[in-house]
Amino acid sequence: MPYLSYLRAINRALGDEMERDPAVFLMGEDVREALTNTTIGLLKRFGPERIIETPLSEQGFTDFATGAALAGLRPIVEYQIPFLLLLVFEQIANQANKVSLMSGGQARVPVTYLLPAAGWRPAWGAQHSDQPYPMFGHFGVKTVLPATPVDAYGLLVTAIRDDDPVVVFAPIAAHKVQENVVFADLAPVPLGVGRVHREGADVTVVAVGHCVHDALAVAQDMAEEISVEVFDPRTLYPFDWDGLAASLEKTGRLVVMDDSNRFCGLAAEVLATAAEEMRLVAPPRRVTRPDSAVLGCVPELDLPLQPDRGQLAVAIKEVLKGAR
Amino acid sequence: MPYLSYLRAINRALGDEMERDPAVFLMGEDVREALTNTTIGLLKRFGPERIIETPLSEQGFTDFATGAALAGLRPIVEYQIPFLLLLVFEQIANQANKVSLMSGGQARVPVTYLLPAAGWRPAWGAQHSDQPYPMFGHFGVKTVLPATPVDAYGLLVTAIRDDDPVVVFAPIAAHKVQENVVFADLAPVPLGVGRVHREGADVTVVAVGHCVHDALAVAQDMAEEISVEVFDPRTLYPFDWDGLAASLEKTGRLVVMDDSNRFCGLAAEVLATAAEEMRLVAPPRRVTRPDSAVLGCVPELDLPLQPDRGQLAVAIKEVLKGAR
Amino acid sequence: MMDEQAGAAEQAGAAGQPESLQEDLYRTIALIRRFEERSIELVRSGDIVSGIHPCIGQEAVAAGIGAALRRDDVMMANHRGHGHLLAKGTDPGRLFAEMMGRATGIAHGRGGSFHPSDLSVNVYGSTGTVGHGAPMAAGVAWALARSGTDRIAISIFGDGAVNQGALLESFNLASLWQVPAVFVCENNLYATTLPVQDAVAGSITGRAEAFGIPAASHDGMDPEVVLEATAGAVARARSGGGPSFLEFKTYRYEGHHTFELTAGLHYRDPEEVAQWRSRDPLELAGSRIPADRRKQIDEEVEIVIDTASRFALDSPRLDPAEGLDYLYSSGLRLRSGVSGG
Amino acid sequence: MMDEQAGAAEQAGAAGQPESLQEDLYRTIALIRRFEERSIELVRSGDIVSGIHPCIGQEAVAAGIGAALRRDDVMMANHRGHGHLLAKGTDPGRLFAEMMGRATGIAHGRGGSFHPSDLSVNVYGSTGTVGHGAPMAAGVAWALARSGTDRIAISIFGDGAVNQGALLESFNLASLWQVPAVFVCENNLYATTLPVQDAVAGSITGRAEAFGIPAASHDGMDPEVVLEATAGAVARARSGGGPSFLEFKTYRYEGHHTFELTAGLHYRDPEEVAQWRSRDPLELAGSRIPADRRKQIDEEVEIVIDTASRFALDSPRLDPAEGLDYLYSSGLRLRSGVSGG
Ligand SMILES: Cc1ncc(C[n+]2csc(CCOP(=O)(O)OP(=O)(O)O)c2C)c(N)n1
Ligand SMILES: Cc1ncc(C[n+]2csc(CCOP(=O)(O)OP(=O)(O)O)c2C)c(N)n1
Ligand SMILES: [Mg+2]
Ligand SMILES: [Mg+2]
Repeated sequence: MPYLSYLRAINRALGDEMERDPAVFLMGEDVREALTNTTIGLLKRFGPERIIETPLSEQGFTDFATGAALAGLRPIVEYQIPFLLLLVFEQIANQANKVSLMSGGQARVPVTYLLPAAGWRPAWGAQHSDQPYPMFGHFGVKTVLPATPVDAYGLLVTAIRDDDPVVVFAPIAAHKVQENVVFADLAPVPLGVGRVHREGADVTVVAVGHCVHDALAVAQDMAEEISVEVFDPRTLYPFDWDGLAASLEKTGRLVVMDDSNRFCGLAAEVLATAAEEMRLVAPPRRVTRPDSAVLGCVPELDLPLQPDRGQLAVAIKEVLKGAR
Repeated sequence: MPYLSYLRAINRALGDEMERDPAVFLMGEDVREALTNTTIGLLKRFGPERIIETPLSEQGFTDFATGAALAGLRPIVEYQIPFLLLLVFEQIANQANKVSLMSGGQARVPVTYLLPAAGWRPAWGAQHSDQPYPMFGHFGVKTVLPATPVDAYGLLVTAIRDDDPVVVFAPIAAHKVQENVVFADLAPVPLGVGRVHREGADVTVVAVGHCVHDALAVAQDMAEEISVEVFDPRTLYPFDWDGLAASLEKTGRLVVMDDSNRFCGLAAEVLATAAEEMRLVAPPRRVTRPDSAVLGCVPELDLPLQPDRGQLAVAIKEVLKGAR
Repeated sequence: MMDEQAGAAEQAGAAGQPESLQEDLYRTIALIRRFEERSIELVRSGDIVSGIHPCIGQEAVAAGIGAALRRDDVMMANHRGHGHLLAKGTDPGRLFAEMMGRATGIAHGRGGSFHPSDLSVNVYGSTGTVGHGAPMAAGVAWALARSGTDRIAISIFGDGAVNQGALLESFNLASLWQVPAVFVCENNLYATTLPVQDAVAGSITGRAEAFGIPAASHDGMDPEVVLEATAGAVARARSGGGPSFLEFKTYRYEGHHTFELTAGLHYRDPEEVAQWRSRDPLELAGSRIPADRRKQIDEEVEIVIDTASRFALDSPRLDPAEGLDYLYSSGLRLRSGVSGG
Repeated sequence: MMDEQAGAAEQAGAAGQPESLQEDLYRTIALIRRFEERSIELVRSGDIVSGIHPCIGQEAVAAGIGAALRRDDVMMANHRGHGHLLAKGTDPGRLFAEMMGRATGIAHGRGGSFHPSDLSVNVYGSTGTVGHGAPMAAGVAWALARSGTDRIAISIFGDGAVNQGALLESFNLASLWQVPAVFVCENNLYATTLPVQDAVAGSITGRAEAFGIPAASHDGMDPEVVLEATAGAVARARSGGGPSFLEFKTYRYEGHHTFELTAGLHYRDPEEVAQWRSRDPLELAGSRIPADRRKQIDEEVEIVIDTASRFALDSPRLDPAEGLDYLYSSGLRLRSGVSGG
C-alpha cells in the first residue's frame, strides 16, 4: 500500500474536489509555486483561472472570496502564516460567517479557509507561531484540525463541500505524519464526529492535531500500568460532545492535551463542559501552552512552552491519583 | 453625595489622566463630537492635538497608536463598535502586545484600547452585538470589564498608566448604572484583583460586567433560602485566581454568569480552572450566551439569547442540589 | 438597456402605461423619499427599534443607478441602503417588514435596516463593515465574468469608506483582474460627524486612478447625470472593459442616524443644509415632468407607501424560539447558554 | 548632516581618519554584503536556526538611507532588515548574536532575524506583518513632531507591502496630518515568488500620490542616488514639509529566504538575475574609490565580520527557564500550561 503524507493528503483533497466540482477554486499567496506544498501540480492541472495568485491583500481577498461564494463559487483561501487569520478574523467571523443569518437564509458562503502551517516553526519568531483556532470556535466558525493524513483528506473534502465557512488548520508538527492507505478508500469525514484512536478504561485523553500522536505514544508507554483512551474530536466546532460523554461514562477521568494557549483555549471548553455535564470522578487536567505564551526565536526557550509527552504522562498519573 | 454614571466615570478618568500626564492623548471616530459620550468636554479642555479625530482607518490608526507609544506617548484608542476590535485584532494581539517580547524588553507599548459600547444594542443587527473579550485573554492582552462607575474610573486610570497594551470593555448594559460617590475618593483599581460584591456561604457566583448587577439582584431575591457570594474578577486577564479560590474554599459551589458566547468563552476558563485546581463539591454551571450565538435585529429573538436572572436563579438551585 | 431595467417603477405599481425616463426617475425618487419619511415616523412610533440611516437628499443617486442596472446585475449596498434596494426593485412592504423585524421581511427580520439583502433582485448584501462591500463586489464580478455572463456587480459606499484598507485593496484586485465592477462613492460630505476634508488627503477619485481604474466625479443631485455616468460605467464593465469608479456629490438632509433626532450634534452648519435642500432632487426631477403626471405619481406612491407600511405593521412578529435559525446554511443547532439546555 | 550621520562607518571601526562619502558608502555596502554572506554560512552550519531573508544585491538602498539619516532619526525596518539595521549603526556582533538567539543579542534573542529592533540606534522594530511598519512610522513621526524635535521617522518596506490596506491607510493619515515621515519602497520586483507586475495595478508611486504625498522612483543600485533622494525627503520632513515616498528599484540576488537554497523554485529567470548582478552596488561603489582604499576597507570589514561572528558564537545561550521573560513590560508572570504548574 502506498504511503500518504499529511500535506500530500491535502494536495490530493484539493485536486479531487477541483476535479469533481468546477465551482471550486483556490486563491492565496505563492500558490502557483506551491510554496506550502498544498498546491503542487494544481496550476498545471487546472490553470490560472482556478489557482489564483494573490497580492498581499489578505483582507481584500478574503472579502473577495465571500463575494465569489455569494455568486455561487466555492473558494478555498490559503493563508501562509497563522497570524494572517488574525488579520482577516473580522472578515471571516463577523462577515462571511454571519451572511446566512443576516440574509435570513437567502444567501450562503461556502468558503474554505486553509492554514497549511499552524503553530510553531523553529525560530521563526513571535509572530509566526500561534495556534489561533479557539477564537474561531468561540465565534461559531466551523473549525477542523486533522491529526492524520486520512482525516486531513476527509475533513478538507467535507469542508469544501459544506455550505458554510469552514477553517481548516494543518499543524506543522503533524506534517511529518505518514499513513499507509488505499487511495480508493479515502472518503469524506463528517464534521462534528470525533474518533477514538485507542480504546481505554482508566482515563480519557482528549488530544487535537499533532498532540494526538503524542497521546498515542504516551498511552502505549503506559499500557502496562494504565489503560488510556485517546479521543480526537477532529472538529473543534461543532464539537462531538456525545463522543466525549461516552468516553467519560467509561473512564470518569479526563486529561486534555492541546497546543493552543491555556486561557480560554480549546482545553478550557472541554474541561468546562465535562465538569458541567459529564461523569468525572477526579479533577480533570489540561496540558497546553502557558496562559498567553508567545513562542519566539529560540528553540531551547520555545520547546518547554509546548505541551509534551512528559507533561501528559504526569497529568495522567495525577488524574488517576485524584478523587472527589 | 453626587451621582456618578458609568460613562461619566469614563469621561472623568480620561480627563483626569490627560490632565495629569501630557503624554496621554485620545484618538478615534467622532470623538470631537463625543458620539459615545466618553469625550464630552475634552476637545475644549485639551484641544485637537490631544483629541484626535480619525478617518475610518481602524487598522491604520491602531498601528499608528503603536508607533506613537513607541515614541513615548500614551495613546488611548476608542472604537465605536465591538466588531472593530475584530478588525484590528491582529494589530493589537500580534503586533502591539508582542513588542515588549520581540524587543527583549527594549520597547514598550502603553496603549489603552477603549470600547465604550460592548455587547448588544437593541436591533442594531448581527454585526453590532458581540462581546469579543475572551479572545484578548486567550492571546494574553490585558483586559478589563468594569461593572460599576467607580471600577470603570479606577480600572481605566490603571489601564492608561500601565506600560502594556490594555483593552477596556464598557458593556452597554452597564451604562445605566449610577453610584453615589465622593469624587475625591475615586482611585486607581489594580489589574488582576477581583472584588467580592456580596459575601455568601453556599455558592459562589462569578459575574462580569453588567451581569454583576443581575447576580446581586438574584442573590438578594434568594437571600432567604440561599447565601450567595458574588465575585467580580473585574480584570479578565490576568485573572484573580486567588480571589476565586478563596471564595470556593468557603462555598465549594460555582456558577459563572457571562455575556460572551459559551464555547471557549470566559466562563469556560473559570470552570476549567476551578475544576482543575479548586474546591468543588458539585458540578459547576455556566449562564452565558449560546455557543456561537449572534444577536440580531429583533429584541424578542435576542433577549432570550442573553444570560438573565431567571437562568441564573435556576443554575444556582441546580448547583446546590448537585453533589459529587 | 432601459427596457430591461428593473427600477422601482414597475414595483411602484405604475398603472402600466409606458412611462418616460423622467417620470420613471421621479417615481423612484418620490418612492424613496416617502419611504424614508414614513420610516422615520415608524422609528418615532417605536415600530422600527433600530432607528435608521435616512438617505433623504441622496435619492437621485439610487434612482440613477437603479435605472442603469439590469435586474440580474448584482448590487452590494451599504448601511444607508433603503434607497439602493428600492431602486433595485425591492418590495417596499417587505423592506418595511424587515426593518420592523417581522416574519414577512425580505430576510425574515435578520438583516434589519442596517444590513439588508434581497436576492430576489440581486442585492447580495449590505455589510456593516464600512467599505468591505467593495471587495465583495469585486469577487462577485470576477465570478460573474468567469461564468461567461455579461452581468456586472456594483458596490455603493460613502465617503467614509474610501479610507478603509480593504476597499483600497479591492481597487487593486479589481483592476489587476479587470473584473466587471462599478464602484460608486456617495460623497455626502460627512462620515457620521467627520467632514470629508478632515478625512481625505489627496482626492477620492485619485484613490481609484492610482490603481488604474478610470474615475470621475459627478453631481449626485441630478438623477439624469447619475444615470448617464452609471450607464457608461456599466456598459464598460459589461463589454469586458473592466472596473470603473464614480463619485457622486450629494448630501443627506437628516442626521447620520435617527439618534441625531435627540442627540443634538453640531458638526454642520444649518446654512449648509439649507443650501443643499435648495437643490432637492425631488424638485429637480419633478420639474422635468408634466404637473399632472407628477401629481398622479405622487398619489400612486402614497398608495404604495400606505399599503406597504400597513402590510408590514399587520405582519406577524417572529417566534422567540426561532432566535437561532438561519445561523448556518447547513442547519447546525447550537448548545444553549445554560448547561443541560 | 553628514557629520551627524550614524552610518555603519564608525561602527565598522574605521581607523578614525576622515573618510570620503564614497568610501563611507562603500564600507557600509561591503559590511552588509559580508554580513549577509557570513549569515548564510551560519544558516548552513545550523547556528542560525530561522534561516534569513538575505538582502544581498539591495545593499545600496540601506547604505544610502543610512547615510541620509541622523542617529536620532527613527527607523522601522522589515523582515529583510539586516542591512537596514547595520546601516543605521547596529553592532554586527550583537545582530549576529540576535539571529543566533544568544543572550548578547540586541533583543536578547527575542526578535531574531525576522523582526529585530535596536533602540540604541533608534530602530524601533521590524514587524512581521508586511506593510504595517508604515502606519507605525507615521505614528512615531507624529509623536516626534508633537514633541517639538526635528527628528523624523522612516519606514522601509518591499513592493509586496504596497497592496496591504493598513499601509495605504497610513499614507492618508501621514498626509492628512503632515507628519515628518519618509516611506521607502524597496522594489526588488518580487514578493516571495510573486512578480510585481502580477501584483500591482496602476503604479507604486501613484499609490502615495493619490493621498497627496510627493513620490518618485529611483535607481536603487546606486548608493549615491539613494542618498541624494533620501536626503531630500528627509530634509523636507525635518523642515515641516510633511511626508514623502521613495521607490528604489533594486534586486535580491539570493532567494526570498534561505529555504530557497533547497526549495528549488522557478519563479525567475537566471538571465534576469545575471543581468542585475552585472549592476552590483558593491562593484559600483568600489569603482568610485581608490583601489588601495577599497582593499583597506575590505580588510577592515573582514576583521569586523570575523570579530562579530566570533563574538556571537562565543556568547552564552539562553536559559530555558527564561522563556516567558519580557512578555510584559510590567513583568506579569504567566500560569504554566499544566495545572498546578
Ligand atoms: C469599518 C467601520 N468603521 C466604523 C464604523 C461605524 N460607522 C458606521 S457608518 C459610519 C459613517 C460612514 O460614513 P460614510 O461612509 O460617508 O457613509 P454615510 O453614512 O455618510 O452614508 C461609521 C463611522 C463601521 N460600521 N465600520
Ligand atoms: C501581511 C502579510 N502577508 C504575508 C506575509 C508572508 N510574507 C512574508 S515576506 C513576504 C513577501 C514580501 O515581499 P516584499 O514586500 O516585496 O518584500 P521582499 O521580501 O521582496 O523584500 C510574504 C508574502 C506576511 N508576513 N505578512
Ligand atoms: Mg458620508
Ligand atoms: Mg519584493
